[in-house]
Amino acid sequence: MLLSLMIFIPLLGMIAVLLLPRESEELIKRVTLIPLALAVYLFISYDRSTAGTQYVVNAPWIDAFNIQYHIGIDGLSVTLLLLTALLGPICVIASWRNIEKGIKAYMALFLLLETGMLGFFAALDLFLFYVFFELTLLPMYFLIGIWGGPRREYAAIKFFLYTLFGSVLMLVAMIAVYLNSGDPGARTFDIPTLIALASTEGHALNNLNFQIWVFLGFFIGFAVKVPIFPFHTWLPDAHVEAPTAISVILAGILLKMGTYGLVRVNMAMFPLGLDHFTNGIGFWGNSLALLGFINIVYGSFCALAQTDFKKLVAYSSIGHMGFVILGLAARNDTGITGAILQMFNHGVISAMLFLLVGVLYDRAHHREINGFGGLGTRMPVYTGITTLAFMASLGLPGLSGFVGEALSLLGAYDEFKWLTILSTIGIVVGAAYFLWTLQRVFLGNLNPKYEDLPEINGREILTLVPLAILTILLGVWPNLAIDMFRESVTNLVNVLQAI
Amino acid sequence: MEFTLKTFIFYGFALMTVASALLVVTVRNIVHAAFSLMVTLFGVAGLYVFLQADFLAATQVIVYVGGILVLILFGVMMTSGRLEMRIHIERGQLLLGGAVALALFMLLLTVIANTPAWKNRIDDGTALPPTTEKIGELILNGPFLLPFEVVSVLLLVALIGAALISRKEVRD
Amino acid sequence: MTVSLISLILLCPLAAFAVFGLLGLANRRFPRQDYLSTAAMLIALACSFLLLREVVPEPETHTVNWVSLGSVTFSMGFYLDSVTAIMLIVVTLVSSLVHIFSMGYMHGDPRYPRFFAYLSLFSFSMLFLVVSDNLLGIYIGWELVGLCSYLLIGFWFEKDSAANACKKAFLTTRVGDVGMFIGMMMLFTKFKTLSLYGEGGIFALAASQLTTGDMVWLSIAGVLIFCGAIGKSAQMPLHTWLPDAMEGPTPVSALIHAATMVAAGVYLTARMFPILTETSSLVIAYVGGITALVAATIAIVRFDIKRVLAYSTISQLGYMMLAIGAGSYVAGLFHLTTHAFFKALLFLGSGSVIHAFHAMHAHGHDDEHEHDDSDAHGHEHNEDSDSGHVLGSEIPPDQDMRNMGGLRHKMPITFITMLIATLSISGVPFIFSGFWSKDAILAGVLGRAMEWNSVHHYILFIMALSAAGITAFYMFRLIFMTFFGEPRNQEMHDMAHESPLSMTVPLLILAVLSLPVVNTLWFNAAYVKPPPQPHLHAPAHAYIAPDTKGGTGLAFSLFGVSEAVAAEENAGHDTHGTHADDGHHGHGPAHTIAMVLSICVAGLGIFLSWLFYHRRTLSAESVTTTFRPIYDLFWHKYYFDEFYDGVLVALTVWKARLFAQFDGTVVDGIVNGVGVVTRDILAAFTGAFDNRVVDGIVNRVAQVTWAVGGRIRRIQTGAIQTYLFVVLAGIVLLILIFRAL
Amino acid sequence: MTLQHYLVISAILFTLGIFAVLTRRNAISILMGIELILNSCNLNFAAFSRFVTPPEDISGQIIAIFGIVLAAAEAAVFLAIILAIYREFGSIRPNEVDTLKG
Repeated sequence: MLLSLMIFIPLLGMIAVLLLPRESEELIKRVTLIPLALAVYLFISYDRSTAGTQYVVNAPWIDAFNIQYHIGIDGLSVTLLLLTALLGPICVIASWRNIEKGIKAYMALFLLLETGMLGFFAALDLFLFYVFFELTLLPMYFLIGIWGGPRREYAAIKFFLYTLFGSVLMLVAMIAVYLNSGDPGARTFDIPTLIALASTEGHALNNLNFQIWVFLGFFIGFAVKVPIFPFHTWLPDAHVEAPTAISVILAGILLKMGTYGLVRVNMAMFPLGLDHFTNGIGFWGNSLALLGFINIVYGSFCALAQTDFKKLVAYSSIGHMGFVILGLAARNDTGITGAILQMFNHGVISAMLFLLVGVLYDRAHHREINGFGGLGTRMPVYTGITTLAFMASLGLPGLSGFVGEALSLLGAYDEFKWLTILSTIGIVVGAAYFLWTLQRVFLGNLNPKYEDLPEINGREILTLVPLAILTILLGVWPNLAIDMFRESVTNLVNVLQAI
Repeated sequence: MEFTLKTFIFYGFALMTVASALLVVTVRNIVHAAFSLMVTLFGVAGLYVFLQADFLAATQVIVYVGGILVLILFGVMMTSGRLEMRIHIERGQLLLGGAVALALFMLLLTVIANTPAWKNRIDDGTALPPTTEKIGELILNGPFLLPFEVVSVLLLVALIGAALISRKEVRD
Repeated sequence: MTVSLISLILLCPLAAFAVFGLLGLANRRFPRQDYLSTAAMLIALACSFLLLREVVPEPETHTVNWVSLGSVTFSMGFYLDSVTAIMLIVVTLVSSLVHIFSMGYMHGDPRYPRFFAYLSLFSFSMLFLVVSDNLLGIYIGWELVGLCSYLLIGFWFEKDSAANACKKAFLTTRVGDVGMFIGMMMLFTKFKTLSLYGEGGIFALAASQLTTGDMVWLSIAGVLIFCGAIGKSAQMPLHTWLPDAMEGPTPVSALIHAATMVAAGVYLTARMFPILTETSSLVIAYVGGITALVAATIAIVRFDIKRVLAYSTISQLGYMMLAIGAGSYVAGLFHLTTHAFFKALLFLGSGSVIHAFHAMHAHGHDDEHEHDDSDAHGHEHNEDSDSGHVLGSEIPPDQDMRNMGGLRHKMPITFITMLIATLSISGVPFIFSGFWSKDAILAGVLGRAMEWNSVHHYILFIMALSAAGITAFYMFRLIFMTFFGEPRNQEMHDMAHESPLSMTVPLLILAVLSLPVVNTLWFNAAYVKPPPQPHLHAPAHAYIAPDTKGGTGLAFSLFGVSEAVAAEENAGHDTHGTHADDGHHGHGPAHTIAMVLSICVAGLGIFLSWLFYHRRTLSAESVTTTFRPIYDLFWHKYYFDEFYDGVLVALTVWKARLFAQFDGTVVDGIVNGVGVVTRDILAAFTGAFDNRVVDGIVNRVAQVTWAVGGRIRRIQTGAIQTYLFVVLAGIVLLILIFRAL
Repeated sequence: MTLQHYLVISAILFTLGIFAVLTRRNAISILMGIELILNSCNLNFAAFSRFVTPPEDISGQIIAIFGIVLAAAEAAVFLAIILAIYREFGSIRPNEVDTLKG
């Protein structure tokens, strides 16, 4: 019930926003705080000692196809739910002064998006899962297409078509799973049931060939979201065009939907298929790790060459998500834990980075890295926070980015020695582009054009501080997050190693 | 059935209704058509009287003849600018429409003629009490209160909407 | 008790930094950050001394689970043994003194509070590194000191050179760190832990589980871990960042880039001592030896006082690496300790000199600065007329030794203390600590060479010996150019003055610490013992030296240090690493030989220096001209920077551009192309190849759909009546059909 | 005067209304056709109320009254739309208003 409440409160908020006059902005801001409070409550009250799902609601929805409204959370979901609920109010605050036209419609779409994301992370029925997955698509399309930058329509359509392309494949795979899940009448979309069936000896789902194809279908669907090379080109465009808060959501949550789907569906449901792509034998056995490696190195090098601040951060996202893929490909608890941590941490850190880029853009009205210089003297607090975010992102120990990256690599090295060693190039290049950017923007002599640039203000600090605290906290004490999903990961690893 | 004055008047009303309705759909001049419609509406009101629905008849006259018809005439005047706007009918359309209408009519007639439950329902001529009080009771203090309120809201919305749509755009 | 003490040591500087960070976020500054940070360091120093007494023969570990997963656990914890205790003393002591020094040196800087906050953060990180009992913790501290180094080198970030230098430092060390991380991954995969000590620790497991078949693997892992040390301790070939790091304020150079952080590499290598094999040891020793020699040669031709010291630091660090690689664990650590004090002293002394010159700039105008600049170039012309404009060779006038001279009367305290440090680093015998530590290293290397009858170690010994001689030469060159002779720049000379008390007191304390007696407080045989090296095996042709007693042993026993070194050397004979019970037996002739030779080369170096730069009987210029190619090589620092900038950096940036281009044109082009193709070209394409292309069927379907759609859409007339007509006709039909049924 | 009388009259009105709606080219004429249809419905309600249900049950009449109200509302909106269209297109011929044409 609590969970349902959390998912649908933004939807209620959306209706309220549409009905309320523009002036009642305070109320709209607070609507997003309710899911956050609930998420914090879930986070605290979540029973960390079991791997099972909690807060389960299971009600029939569409009986004809045995589709259920089945939601529940395990450690992975609750972590990402918390992230989503946390970024919600932050984005509302961040967009409050930046969105000039149609603020009501903007907020309404944003709240709809939040419902979609929250629901996605809680859904335990494949059909419901898909519905929420698609539910995020439309608001995102409009949010980029209406409130974006100069090439917003191109970016929005690119994003939409790309994701749609992926989700169509996903739909096909989903129907294939449904049709193979049993005799007519006994078919199901229920994820826990399907997971159990897929590892039942002799069941139609427990077939290597079938699993490979279905794995691919789902994988491409999620790969577009992550994004995994070569499906990534929507990301830089979408990020560059999207308004700040939407970039934050895009990098912070939407990318995680891809990797979350990989864990929830591809890994848990198709262990045989996963094995085929990660057993380290031959080309296909290394393919997933190879994709992770390509993402890391390719994303990092592309980021190094960017001169648009936002594009740089976008490409760095691609690089960082590569660590997630690499960690997942390892299939051991070190790697998977690292990947999940990296998901969460990247959500926090990239959110910070995009917010910071937004702060600068609001003041200077451009994002050309070479067009700045010496801002460190003019905006010391902003420089400090940016340095923190950069350092977290380049994996400085003591900040959260390091733990996920290190665990992913440590786990992956177990399975893929050379790919992991090569992936460490990404660490150096990552440091290179961030430090170079830091130098070009903040160090050196102050560009006389920006002598009067105002320092970061209280509202902007308010959006950044919770994320910064989380970054430091999780860097110093990662168990805080790991406690949540340790059992779930152990469970998953046991399943994966049983085959 | 004997041919009394009452029957005669009934047929008169029936004929008036049908004939004027025919005029409504055939006459070329739209103003004439509107006036024919008025006659039809009166005829229907008369039929209501025969059905001993006195309140309904009154409503018919007041609302239809007094309200809707005037509205229609207004519409005619405001859109054409002159009263004798000709109605143009295409031949093919006329034929097709006629055919469908005729088919429909035949269909209805067969249904009317062949439905057993509707046969031999003769007006015995007994006088029923006036319905106004009963209707008032049923609407305001009976099962029709909610539909009544809904309809009134609908009417209100329709009126506001109509006013909004038809007014001249001030901005733009 | 130990836990709370160590916690206190760590928390004090951290708290001092946190105060700054929190206030900074609120856009305020805390004016007395300097007192706060210094007080924190002094508390940490006091605790360190308490710990020194606390340490018992049995090392202690205290751990907590940091990251616990299903099958593995990463713990964080303290490991307290004698080496930790000594490092704690070194770090807190130098750090405290640098804090005090900085109060004078940095006075008036617009970012004065920030400087102390950074120093605090650095102290915390360094101490964390030192006390960590596992590789992950060391790595964390490792990177954090890197961050602090970055922040402090770039402290005056308005200068482009500083901004470049801090980035270079971070990136160069990161390259090494990645190597270290790969080494960690190898060890982790093998042992499923990153803890070093205890029964489940890497050392215990490595000793018990590994066989001779694992030696190649273990050597690679050892060398990879050492890569981290190469980066951090500025060994060849990753040394280029350290000279550039002199762009930071001088106290920073003293603390981070001379005494503590750069020594962390040595500390790490020493910590890894138990898993070193003979191959990895040899690699370490060679890297150290080459670095020691090459850096020393570069230092000869520098004119920037800080750069001379920077190369000297690199050279000395190479020495320490050489010692550890050659198995002289105690000697290496001892040199680390003594070097920390005398090198910090040298840097602070140079800082005092720079401050004296710099103070003049504070009085003068900016124009004057430019004037000085051109003046400096004028001088430069004399000695290296055609050296050209070399990257990073622009010397600030207040650091250029050619502007100095005769300062010994102006700044007596600075002069005396620096002289002590110089005598120490040059290895002037008996009363200076540097002699003992350097001699111990030389003796250790020679001992290993004789014992193993190994050519490698003889070569290494010669390298070390030459480096020692060169060190004596360039250090006295520095002293002669700075403090002796006539003032070269009268204007600057006139303005120079002795530094304030806050600066001279640390100098005096450090000068006292450069005397060996003090060091025996914490360095003696009972205290420091080398750990066993189960995987280090002497080569088959090893020559086991006959035991010789007495002789020079008596002289060494004056100092506890030598006892420790002797004990170690003795242990070295037993290649399986059991401890010798009694101190003195097993002294080879190595010690005597090494000592005599080292005194000789040091004397030679000082004498030559005196001839060149004081008596001027020999002309540096004429030597320069005679050996032009060699001089150029030294002057250009063996062209390392040119190689990195011209090849590696350029290649990386080029590759990045290539990738980005690829992404923008090829990958994105394909995506957009697919869109365009589906829209336009495909239709024309299929028109031409309708029957032949396999896709024809698919496209035909599309075509048919298109055509049918084109026809069907006419139904959509937009006319309501048509719709209505169809609806009604449909209804009639339906009713008719159903009635017919 | 049987039920069937009324039903036949109603059917005629309905058919004529349909005919008008289908053939007329003038929106107002169509509206008049619709009014005919509505009237035929109301007549049916009243007739059924009189003949089929018990005489004291007059629900049919009330429904017819609602029907009249709806007709009024519909007429008002219809005419408003016609006016708007007329302003926009200068015509109220439905076959000339075909922006929705595919």
